[in-house]
Amino acid sequence: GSSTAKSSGDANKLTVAIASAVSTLSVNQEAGSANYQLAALYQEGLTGVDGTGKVIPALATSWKSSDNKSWVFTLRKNVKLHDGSTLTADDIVYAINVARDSKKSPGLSVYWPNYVQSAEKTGDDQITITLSSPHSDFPIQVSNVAGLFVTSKKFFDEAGSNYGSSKKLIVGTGPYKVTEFDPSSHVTLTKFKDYWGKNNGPQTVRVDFVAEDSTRQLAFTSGKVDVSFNVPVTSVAQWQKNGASTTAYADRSYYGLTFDPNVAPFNDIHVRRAVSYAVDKKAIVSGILKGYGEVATGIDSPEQLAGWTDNDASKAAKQTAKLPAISYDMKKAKAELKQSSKPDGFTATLTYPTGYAQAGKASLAIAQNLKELGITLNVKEVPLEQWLSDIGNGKQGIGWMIYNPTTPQPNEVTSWLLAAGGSGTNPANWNNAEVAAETDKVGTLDKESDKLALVLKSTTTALDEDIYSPIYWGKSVVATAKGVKLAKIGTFWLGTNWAADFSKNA
Amino acid sequence: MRIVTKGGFVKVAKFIGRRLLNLVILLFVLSLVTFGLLYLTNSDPARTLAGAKKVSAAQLAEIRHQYHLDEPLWKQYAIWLGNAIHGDFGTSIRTQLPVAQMIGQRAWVTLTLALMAIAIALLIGLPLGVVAAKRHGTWRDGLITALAVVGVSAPSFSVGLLLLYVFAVKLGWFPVYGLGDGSFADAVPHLLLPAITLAVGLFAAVIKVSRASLLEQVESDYTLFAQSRGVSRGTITRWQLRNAALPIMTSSGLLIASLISGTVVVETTFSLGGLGTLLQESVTFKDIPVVQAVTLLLATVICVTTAIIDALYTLVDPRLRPSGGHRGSADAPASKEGEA
Amino acid sequence: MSIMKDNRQSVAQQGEIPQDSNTTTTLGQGSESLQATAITLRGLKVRIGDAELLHGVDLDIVRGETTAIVGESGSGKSLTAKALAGLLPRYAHVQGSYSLLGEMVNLAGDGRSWRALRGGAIVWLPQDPFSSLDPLHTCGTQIAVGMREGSRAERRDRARQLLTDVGLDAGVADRYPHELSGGMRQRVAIAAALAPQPQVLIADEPTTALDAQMQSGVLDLLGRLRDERQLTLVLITHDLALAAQRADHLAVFRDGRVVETGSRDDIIRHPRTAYTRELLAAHAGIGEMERPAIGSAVVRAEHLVKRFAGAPRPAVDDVSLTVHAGEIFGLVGASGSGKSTVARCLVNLERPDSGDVRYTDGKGGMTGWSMHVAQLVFQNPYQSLNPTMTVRQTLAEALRASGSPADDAHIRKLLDVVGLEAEYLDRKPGTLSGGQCQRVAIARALAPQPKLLVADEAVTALDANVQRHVLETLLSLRERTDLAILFISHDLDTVRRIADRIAVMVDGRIIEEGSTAEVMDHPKHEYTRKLIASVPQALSVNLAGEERHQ
Amino acid sequence: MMSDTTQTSTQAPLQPQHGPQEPASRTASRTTPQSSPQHPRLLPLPTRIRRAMSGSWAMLVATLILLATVIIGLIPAFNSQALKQDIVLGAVPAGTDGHVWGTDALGRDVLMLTIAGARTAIAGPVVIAVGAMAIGLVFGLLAAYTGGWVDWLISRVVELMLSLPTLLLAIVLAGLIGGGYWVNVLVFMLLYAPYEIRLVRSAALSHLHDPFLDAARLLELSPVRILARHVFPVIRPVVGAAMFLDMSNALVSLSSLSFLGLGISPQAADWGRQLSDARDQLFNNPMTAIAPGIAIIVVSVAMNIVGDWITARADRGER
Ligand SMILES: Nc1ncnc2c1ncn2[C@@H]1O[C@H](COP(=O)(O)OP(=O)(O)OP(=O)(O)O)[C@@H](O)[C@H]1O
Ligand SMILES: Nc1ncnc2c1ncn2[C@@H]1O[C@H](COP(=O)(O)OP(=O)(O)OP(=O)(O)O)[C@@H](O)[C@H]1O
Ligand SMILES: [Mg+2]
Ligand SMILES: [Mg+2]
Repeated sequence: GSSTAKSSGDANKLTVAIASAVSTLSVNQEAGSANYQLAALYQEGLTGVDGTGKVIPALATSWKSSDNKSWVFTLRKNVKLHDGSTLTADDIVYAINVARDSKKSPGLSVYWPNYVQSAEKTGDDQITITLSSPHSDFPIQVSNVAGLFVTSKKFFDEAGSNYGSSKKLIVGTGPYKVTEFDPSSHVTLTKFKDYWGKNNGPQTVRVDFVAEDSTRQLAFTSGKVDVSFNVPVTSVAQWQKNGASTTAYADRSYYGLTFDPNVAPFNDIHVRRAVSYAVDKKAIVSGILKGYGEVATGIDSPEQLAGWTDNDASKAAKQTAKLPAISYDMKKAKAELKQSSKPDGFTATLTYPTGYAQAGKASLAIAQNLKELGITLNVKEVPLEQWLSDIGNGKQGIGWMIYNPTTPQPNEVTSWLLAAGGSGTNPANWNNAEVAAETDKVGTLDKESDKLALVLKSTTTALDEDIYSPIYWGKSVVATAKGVKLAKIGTFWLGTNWAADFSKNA
Repeated sequence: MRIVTKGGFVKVAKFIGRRLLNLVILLFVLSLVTFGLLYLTNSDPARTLAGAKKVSAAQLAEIRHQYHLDEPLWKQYAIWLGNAIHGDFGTSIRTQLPVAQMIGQRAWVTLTLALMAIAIALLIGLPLGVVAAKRHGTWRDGLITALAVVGVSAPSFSVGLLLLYVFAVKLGWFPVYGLGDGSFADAVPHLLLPAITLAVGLFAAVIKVSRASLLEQVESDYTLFAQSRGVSRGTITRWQLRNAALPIMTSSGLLIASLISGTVVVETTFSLGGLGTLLQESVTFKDIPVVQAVTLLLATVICVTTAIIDALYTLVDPRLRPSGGHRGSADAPASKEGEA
Repeated sequence: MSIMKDNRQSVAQQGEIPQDSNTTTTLGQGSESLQATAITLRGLKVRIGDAELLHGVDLDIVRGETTAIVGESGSGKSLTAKALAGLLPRYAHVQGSYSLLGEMVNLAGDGRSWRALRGGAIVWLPQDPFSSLDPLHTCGTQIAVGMREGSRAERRDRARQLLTDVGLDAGVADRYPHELSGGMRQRVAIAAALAPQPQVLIADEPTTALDAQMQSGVLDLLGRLRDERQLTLVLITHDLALAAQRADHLAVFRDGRVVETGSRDDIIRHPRTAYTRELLAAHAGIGEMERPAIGSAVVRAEHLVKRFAGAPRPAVDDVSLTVHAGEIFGLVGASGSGKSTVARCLVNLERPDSGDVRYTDGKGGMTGWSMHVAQLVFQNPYQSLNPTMTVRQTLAEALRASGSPADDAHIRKLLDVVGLEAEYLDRKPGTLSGGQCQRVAIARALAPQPKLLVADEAVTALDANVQRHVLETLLSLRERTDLAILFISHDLDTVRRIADRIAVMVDGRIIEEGSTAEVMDHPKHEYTRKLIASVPQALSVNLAGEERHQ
Repeated sequence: MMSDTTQTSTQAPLQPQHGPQEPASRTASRTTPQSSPQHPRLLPLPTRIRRAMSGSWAMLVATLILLATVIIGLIPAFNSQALKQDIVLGAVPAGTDGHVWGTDALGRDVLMLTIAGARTAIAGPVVIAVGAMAIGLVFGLLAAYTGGWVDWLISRVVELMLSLPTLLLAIVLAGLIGGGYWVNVLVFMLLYAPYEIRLVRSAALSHLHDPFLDAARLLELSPVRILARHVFPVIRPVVGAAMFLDMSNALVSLSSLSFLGLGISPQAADWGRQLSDARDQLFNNPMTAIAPGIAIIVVSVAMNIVGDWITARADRGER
């Protein structure tokens, strides 16, 4: 195409295309990553994060706890809600209780609200949250990145089941106010003039849902769109040719293989190792991901773990680099298989979810790698939902684990993958009491370096036993049209007022 | 045309009454079958709802309990049916939204899209079919048929992208995606390109069926006689079309049926959130209330279309009218004609 | 003039096609007789597929007069008629020169040049009354649509007028063709043909389905129009008597050629070819056969009533009749009087509203209807044959269904019964002439060797030769196998010749029944008397006169 | 009534000799030209060309294409060759060293892959179309001819099938039987069948009162025979057109399942799969989409040409 993408004329209006549609504006009801991204603009929690994941004040100005169980939050004064009312402590307590209600918040209640014992107003601008077990990193949990979205109690009650719908829209305290929502098409937001903080962003932000990658690219090329998220890594070069400036950032996602040690022949560590040695991770990252990814040496990505290293991912990366992940070595692979119960190879099935084309291609590459060993890997594509339901069903010896952490919890991935043993608790049905105990213990520790050390220790055990075979940590790419500048970007950027980071020339 | 005769209203009322009864029976059986089929899929809504996340067994059980997924099958169905009869189609498991609201937001997109597509297909396909039949055996016939087949064999997402590239991006005649500002007036131009994309796949059916059934008429005696009397070509063509109408109408009705549930790809390509995508997402999610409601809605639309077409049959063909009488035979009792 | 031009071009084109000398000479002749002739046709050749069906037909049709085309079934009459209106199928190859009303017409011309002529200049009326109307439009609409001028209301009124002209109720305008009897449809078609007020009307067997009274009414109407409007009438018929009575000129067809043309008197009195003489002779009568003793009753219909929904009166109203083995029972009556409906009730194709049809075997026991008991020859032979099956397949199936061997010999034997050549065995109905179809239908009905044959106008489309042959066959079958025949016809003449007993139907009722002699010689009913009076008698009288003269 | 003397009047009518008025010349003149081929010089040139184009030429090419597709599909060697990956190379445009049509995202040669895709191109669609039409004929004719409650029941089941979500059926069957190409074929056969039932039923209904069916009833032919020998041939043009169209449709439908994650295994060479995988490569190497797209179109046009020819042949001489 010869036409290059130019920003649409109006400097005060930013049009953003994202890949998935949301059915409701309420993250309590639908907790997909697109929901979080949008909510970051219109709703807030007690705390917030900056682009690196560092906890910053939001609706609470300060917080403290003596025992990591009882947390006292001092609230910001004179915060206006989008409906014109002033935020009260009651609104926040109510929002916390809504998050705890599994009926009202099926998507959220399984996280931090699960261990909240009570939330009370303990002063005019103070609330106290009591936990059932100590959690030293609790403040970050009550941020909008992890899942607290404060609204007006009155509005919530009035809206009932229409809360977050196109009829009633939603009320929050965020820098933008939702003015229009069509679940089959777009969300329009305008600057909230009574916002307590600063907002240098464009006057209007329109987020369009354009699921199909090629359509999104065409929309971008035609100049109808200023910014596009979710640029497929395989076509970045093409987008650039069409005039896009692209910016990539580590999105903390984990892609790896899971072996169920209870399913033959993967109950044999040599088989697992043979497979792990045979996977050419580097080739996958450079060939299929075009370099938009990182060969994974551990499970939680350095960016995720950075919460425990002063939000400096490079520090965490130094640690993860030392983990004993297996790297490509065909000779060793063959040697391992020789020693195994299936020296002549075997047949297995690997499924990947629809919509994860990269995983599909990686699967085919893995199959080709394994063919050299005499292992026949049948690759199957299944709907995402079925794939999800099949995780850890105890029938698949080898499976993909694709994990996009939504919270800033540094060990979010391992907290599940290495969770207490027994069937169904972790995707591999791996039963290692020691590791499980370690995982449970992480939350009770005070010092972040200790937590990091403990998580890395259990990760090491898992890698040594080759239960999880990490392949890569993913990256996301944002495209901006000519005339649109993107000031900064970071791992947790989408949990901040990201719209304000874009500026447009008139 | 004599349409309304004495007692016509009674007949119409009877026709509608019988159809309604059919519809109710159909909807009931359909809801049972859909329910059963959904039950047979092996995805677990509780698990999907939680996502690829750490969830405890207790939490999963809690979710299942909330949506009655832990009840025995018959009880789940009974609960659903009880609510449905009272007009409450429940809330979506996936989004927690009232099902009626979810469908309401999207139904018109798909229905408008389907209607526009079928209208375009008929407007262009029928004349081409007529030409092909009249010029039967000539190069024009061959060309039209070949083009139609190319249309049907071109996968709709390729066609969609191609149309988008040429007409929306290069020429800028149409919007690239979405539904515009949400008003119906703005939606129509947005739906035009997707409708054309769908229509491309339908031309073939329209052209081939109309060609085949018109061909029977072209050399019939009544055509020749009409020609010999100097009856205008337009009138003769209309007569022939009417004689060929039964199969054409049937296949158009079928096309509507296939369209209504077959718009997923086009909806995705053009970023139109419609029933197609909703149904697809809900089926893979095993979002029982939504699947049930969408399926029933589509079935109702299909049944109503069928009923309209059957009513049209009798309008078009006097021999099928119960009032007109016909040279019935022992094997074809007169009563069956009215309901086809 | 555009038509002239068209044709010159085509003549030039045709230059490369080998032509016989005929074509060149006719061009000159055509212009000479410009005033007098409406149609000058020279060397018309029609080829379909590999077969040449017309081998150079020459015709001169005099303006403002009636020309009858006669000839045996399958001799190419209908093809010629279609060719004259440019209505031959697309795949037919046509050659020859044709001038219509003084203008040259390109016989192989495209649709546009023909469209200019059709309607105003020439109208063709098809042979088959059952398929000539569009089943989906009311008769009135179909008549009105061919009119060239007038407002909607005027057209509608004229359509009603035309319907009364052809002897139908004006109310028929609002009815659909399938609600009408064969004769009624034929009259609707005639009305439709007259609607555009053509200068030349080519009517292919326009009155075959009409009873004698109706027939003369319609022909009178045509004659009147001819005089008033200078209408040139081309009547195609197999009925020489009718031709002799109505036409000014005759053209005798045979084997795709015109074997004789001339004025009526010339030909009737001085037939030049043996074929014409044969044709004239054939008309005179059938060989007397011995009448077997009438056996026991085969079928007994009692108090049949059939009323079609929406019809003003029952189509069949309390009809009782009995047909005995070895008997030929003639059922005559006006068109629309319910004859076909009775026939369909008899063979179980129509369920009577009340009344009984009882079949009895020889010993007086009751049997139901079965194919071995009764068969029907349908009034519309074209449509009673499956268009996708060849004659061979149709007959083989009938033989097999009735348990007879379906080999070639048996099939040929069946064909022979109806006087059809074996060459038609592998043809499909669409390529057969009307009479040929009818003969196949008769053969099929005879295949199961039924005890009763219900022949609904079974010989109407046949020329005298073939008709006589078929009738003789039926008579001899009766003689040998005790076949009972319910012979339905409007042609009183034929019925008189073969029937043992006659019943006359009017308006769904049998008004008179008795032996042939009784009914013919001493008709009790007024209607019957009229019917007998209107049988065309010219030919038999003339012929008789000639013979006496000789 | 006089007995007029002609030679035939005395003959017994049922004698299997010549027809009664059968002059020898007549038989001769009619039978001779029947078998001789038509003289080509008699036709104007454009007609001749047109005839050749619409008949044998196109037919020949189409047949060759289909044959080639089937034969190539039978050679397993292509398959293993075509599936060789080179992920580091990735998608390169047409003409890049040794890859005439370039490569796809996994570095597989598009030309080879397209050739190997022939394997699944014909069998499935043919089975789907023929199978669905067989079901359609059986139930459609039954419904039209029997009428009454049978018709009612069949019509309701058809409506039920039409209303069932495609995907649901596909998922359930895949779950129960275990997925794969032939399961998809089965799914589509079931999904296409209700359409055919309705089509056949309505086509048959429009002929139900034709007199030739009355004639067949008078011969007491069994309903099966009437349907098979009398109704079916009459509706064959409609049936044929629909069936061959379905083949094209099925070819595309099978490929569209890949969108929903239920398609043929991503490891197999398949045009539909190729197309759906090509979505993000459209701009890197357009051939990844164009090649299978053209292949699908060419094969389905060929199927239709051959189909039309077969239908036309079966109906020749009908009118
Ligand atoms: N479409 C066709 N294809 C092949 N042969 C045909 C076709 N139409 C007519 N014929 C043949 O041409 C011959 C003349 O047919 P035509 O219909 O003109 O006969 P006809 O003189 O009108 O006879 P009838 O009095 O029985 O109607 C017949 O032998 C018939 O079989
Ligand atoms: N299907 C029908 N619906 C309504 N009326 C019908 C139907 N069939 C026949 N009739 C009417 O029944 C009457 C008798 O028709 P029938 O066909 O038995 O007459 P017919 O004596 O055979 O006449 P013809 O000699 O003209 O064939 C006619 O008035 C006709 O209009
Ligand atoms: Mg004829
Ligand atoms: Mg009759």
